[in-house]
Amino acid sequence: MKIHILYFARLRETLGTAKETLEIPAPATLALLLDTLRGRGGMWAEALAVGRNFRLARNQDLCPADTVLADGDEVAIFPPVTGG
Amino acid sequence: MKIHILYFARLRETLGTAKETLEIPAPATLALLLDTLRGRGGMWAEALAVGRNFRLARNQDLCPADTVLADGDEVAIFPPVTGG
Amino acid sequence: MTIKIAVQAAPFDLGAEIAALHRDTPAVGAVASFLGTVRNEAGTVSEMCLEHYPGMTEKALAEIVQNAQTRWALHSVTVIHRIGPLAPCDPIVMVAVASAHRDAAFAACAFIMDFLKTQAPFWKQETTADGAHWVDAKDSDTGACARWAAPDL
Amino acid sequence: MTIKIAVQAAPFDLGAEIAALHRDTPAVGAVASFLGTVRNEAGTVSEMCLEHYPGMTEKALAEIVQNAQTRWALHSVTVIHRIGPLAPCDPIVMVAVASAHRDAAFAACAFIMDFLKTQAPFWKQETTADGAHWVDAKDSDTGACARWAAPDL
Repeated sequence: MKIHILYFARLRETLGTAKETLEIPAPATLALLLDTLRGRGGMWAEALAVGRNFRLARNQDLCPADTVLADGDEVAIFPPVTGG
Repeated sequence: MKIHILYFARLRETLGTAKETLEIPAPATLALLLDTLRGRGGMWAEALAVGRNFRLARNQDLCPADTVLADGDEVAIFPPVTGG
Repeated sequence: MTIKIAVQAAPFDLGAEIAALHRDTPAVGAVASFLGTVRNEAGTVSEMCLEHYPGMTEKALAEIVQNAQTRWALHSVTVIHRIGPLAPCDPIVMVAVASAHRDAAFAACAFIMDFLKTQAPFWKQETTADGAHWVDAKDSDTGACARWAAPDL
Repeated sequence: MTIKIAVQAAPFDLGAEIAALHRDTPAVGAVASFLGTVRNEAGTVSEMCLEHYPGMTEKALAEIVQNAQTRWALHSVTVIHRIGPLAPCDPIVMVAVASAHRDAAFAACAFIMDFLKTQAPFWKQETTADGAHWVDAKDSDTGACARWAAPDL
């Protein structure tokens, strides 16, 4: 299935990517998607390492890593927010 | 000693007086001044009866009835405030 | 700290007052403000008249603001209370508090309003079809002050 | 309830936004508001740039306002958050809440700010003489949300 991924702020800069579309086998959770990204090594493994402080959203809602993904989902990965 | 007394809002209307200057013997507390006013009877005795809900200020500071007065003091008697 | 306190019949410009608290003031990151207006839910009030105790009002407001200042790190505070005849929806009072951070600004603004409601000598008289009547004080306002008495806030 | 939510580069007029919440609205007696500005206490910040997640920002803000609405009797709420490059002292965000009484207005305004700070996808980047750097999230902001979790408020 196709997952659209967005990166924001410091994470976007660290990874050098603002967005991409990834084809991953269904079924899959956000945790599995993160594993796939970490598999790229380098900054990907480091910035997305387990225990690093980042947030996840699925279809524009904050959600935990065990959230199940569906084809066409928009996933966003970003640092803790600092607006206001 | 001379005490300047001010009345506000509903109390001013009830008593039909906005201000007056009273000569009372020193020493005196606010409570004693109130007794003097109650001694006039009628609305004075009723509106200023012990237990009625009114506030006292001496020289523009809220204060309790046992406050000691000095010559030339400004005393104000008024209902609970309702601004804001 | 800069303090502005005014008791006036004229309207105030809340936006301009708030702007004055943060414009060219890089130490300020937060301005909390309150606007109180003449409520008329039942549609029965034709006029609201504010009586006050000249001299004591300004003094009471200044003391309330000074008490807020001892509790929180505030940069500036503006309190304006109107007097005289007002119409439904008219602004009655504004309190604006500027601070580095929002928690101090919010708390001080609520604190000032709570004490203004119970300690500043203003009295409201409403006019309806039945005539003019004095508004009664609310027990909830006295209760609102009690929460600030807790030693650790 | 009337809700206005905007995410925009342009400045906003806080006074006009607050006036819109109470003008010709006799059910409103209280408007609590908050203004967040670009702080620069040390004088080192030359610019502040706000990045956001288009689409999710509006959605997150709408959810926060709806959650406030379930807790308090609110008449109207306006939330405006700016994005893009800002200068020190510039307004970043405003929240204004109109209600019949001040306790609901104050509480809802603080509630919305607390959740905006931790759940709405905005990120600040400061520029100083050293270059641009992302502002770190504050633990105190996460803590501020926790107080709203208490069952009896």
